[in-house]
Amino acid sequence: MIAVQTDDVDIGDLIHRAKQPGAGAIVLFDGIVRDDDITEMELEAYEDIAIKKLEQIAERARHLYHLLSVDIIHRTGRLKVGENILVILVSAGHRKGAYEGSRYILETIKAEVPVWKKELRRDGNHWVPGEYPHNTGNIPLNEEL
Amino acid sequence: MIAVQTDDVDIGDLIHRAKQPGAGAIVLFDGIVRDDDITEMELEAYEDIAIKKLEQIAERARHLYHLLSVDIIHRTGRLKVGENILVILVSAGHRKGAYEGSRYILETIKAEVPVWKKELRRDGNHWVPGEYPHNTGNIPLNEEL
Amino acid sequence: MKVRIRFFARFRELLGSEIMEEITKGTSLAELVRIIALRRSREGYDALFDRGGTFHPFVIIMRNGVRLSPPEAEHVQVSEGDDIAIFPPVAGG
Amino acid sequence: MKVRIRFFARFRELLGSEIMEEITKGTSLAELVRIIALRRSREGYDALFDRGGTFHPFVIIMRNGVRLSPPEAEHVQVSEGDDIAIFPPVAGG
Repeated sequence: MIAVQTDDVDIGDLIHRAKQPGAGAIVLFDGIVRDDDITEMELEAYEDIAIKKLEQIAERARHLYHLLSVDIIHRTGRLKVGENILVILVSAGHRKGAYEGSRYILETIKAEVPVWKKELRRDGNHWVPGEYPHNTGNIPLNEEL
Repeated sequence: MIAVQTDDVDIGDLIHRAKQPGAGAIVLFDGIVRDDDITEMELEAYEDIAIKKLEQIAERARHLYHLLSVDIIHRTGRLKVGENILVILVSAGHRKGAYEGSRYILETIKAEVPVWKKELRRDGNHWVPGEYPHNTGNIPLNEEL
Repeated sequence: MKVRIRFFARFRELLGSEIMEEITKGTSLAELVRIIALRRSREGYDALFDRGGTFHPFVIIMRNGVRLSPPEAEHVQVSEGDDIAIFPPVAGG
Repeated sequence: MKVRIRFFARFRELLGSEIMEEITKGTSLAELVRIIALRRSREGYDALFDRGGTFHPFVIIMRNGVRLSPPEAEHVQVSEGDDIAIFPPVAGG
């Protein structure tokens, strides 16, 4: 399952479905809204491109790390402290591929997927700056998604 | 929660409880019984030492990777294909500590915690050899646990 | 000739989310964005362009799902039905 | 003098899981395990010791929760109430 959505996701169900033949290791990354003096977080996506990018990243990770399954759910809209922002679930035969594949997916999402976060604070709102500021987005030039 | 037990564990509940103040990243590792031509897996532990070791590893990881919470559940007894063997759940402020802390815990468990696995196959049973054969267990010499 | 321009995040707040624009043939992508930005908000214009009127290097420009560099945006002419997106560095995850 | 010896995994299958043993003072840990292993199963003895009668280097020996090396096990004398555990390389996770 690859999705950009406002709804939350049932992680238990994702884990259940990731237990497929050959799987020995499952790694879940769950990025949640941290209570950095914020009241809420607002997430915005360039949805069509974000989904294409996530699908591309999942496919690349599957191939590079021999993953058996990849689920990526990126949420948008208003989220409260503790809510899931990004859920990445991978399964693999062995732990090495599962950990490395999961981390690869997360870092690539942070660099390449058009999503933005705004922190809503008591003292005003604030767009979170990208971690890859100049090489922005790392969306390759002139590449059809 | 640190445990060596025959019962399964509710991962959804662990995730829910790991969402504590300061947490921005949760990483779950779930090691499951892989269908390598086996019918079942039988796990055995030197329980008192295994629990002390898990507690020691959790404490070390918490300190080294600034983890906010650590849960480790290692199962024993007979497990079917797809069942959870080892569940490691960590939360941290940021993704780096969460991933690295999780991996550290897993590798240290594999090297230091007295647990053994026997594969039950149609063509006979087979003890899984340790991955750290000579430096066995890496349980330090002359160290009180 | 009709094209669609979308802005995201901070740029959306300054310039609006989606604009359908009627333009004359031969207009470059950068020129089109300059025209729209100037018309809508000085602050929005400054968020996208430097004093010389060229895109800040961190601005991401896409046309029909393909990313273009700021210099390319100066040369590329927009075509009927083009879908243009302009956004700041991504910060998801 | 009473001590408890526990074997795990493959060693348990060959030698039994838990043995309470009455021994004379001054017996070394290695000697105690040799006596028990020889009495119980030749295959079990060979799993723990080489032809010269010394522990295989991969055998893990613990006394009261403290790990001892095979040479240390030759010198350490067991004491009343000692809890000894002998096991192969760990393979959990």
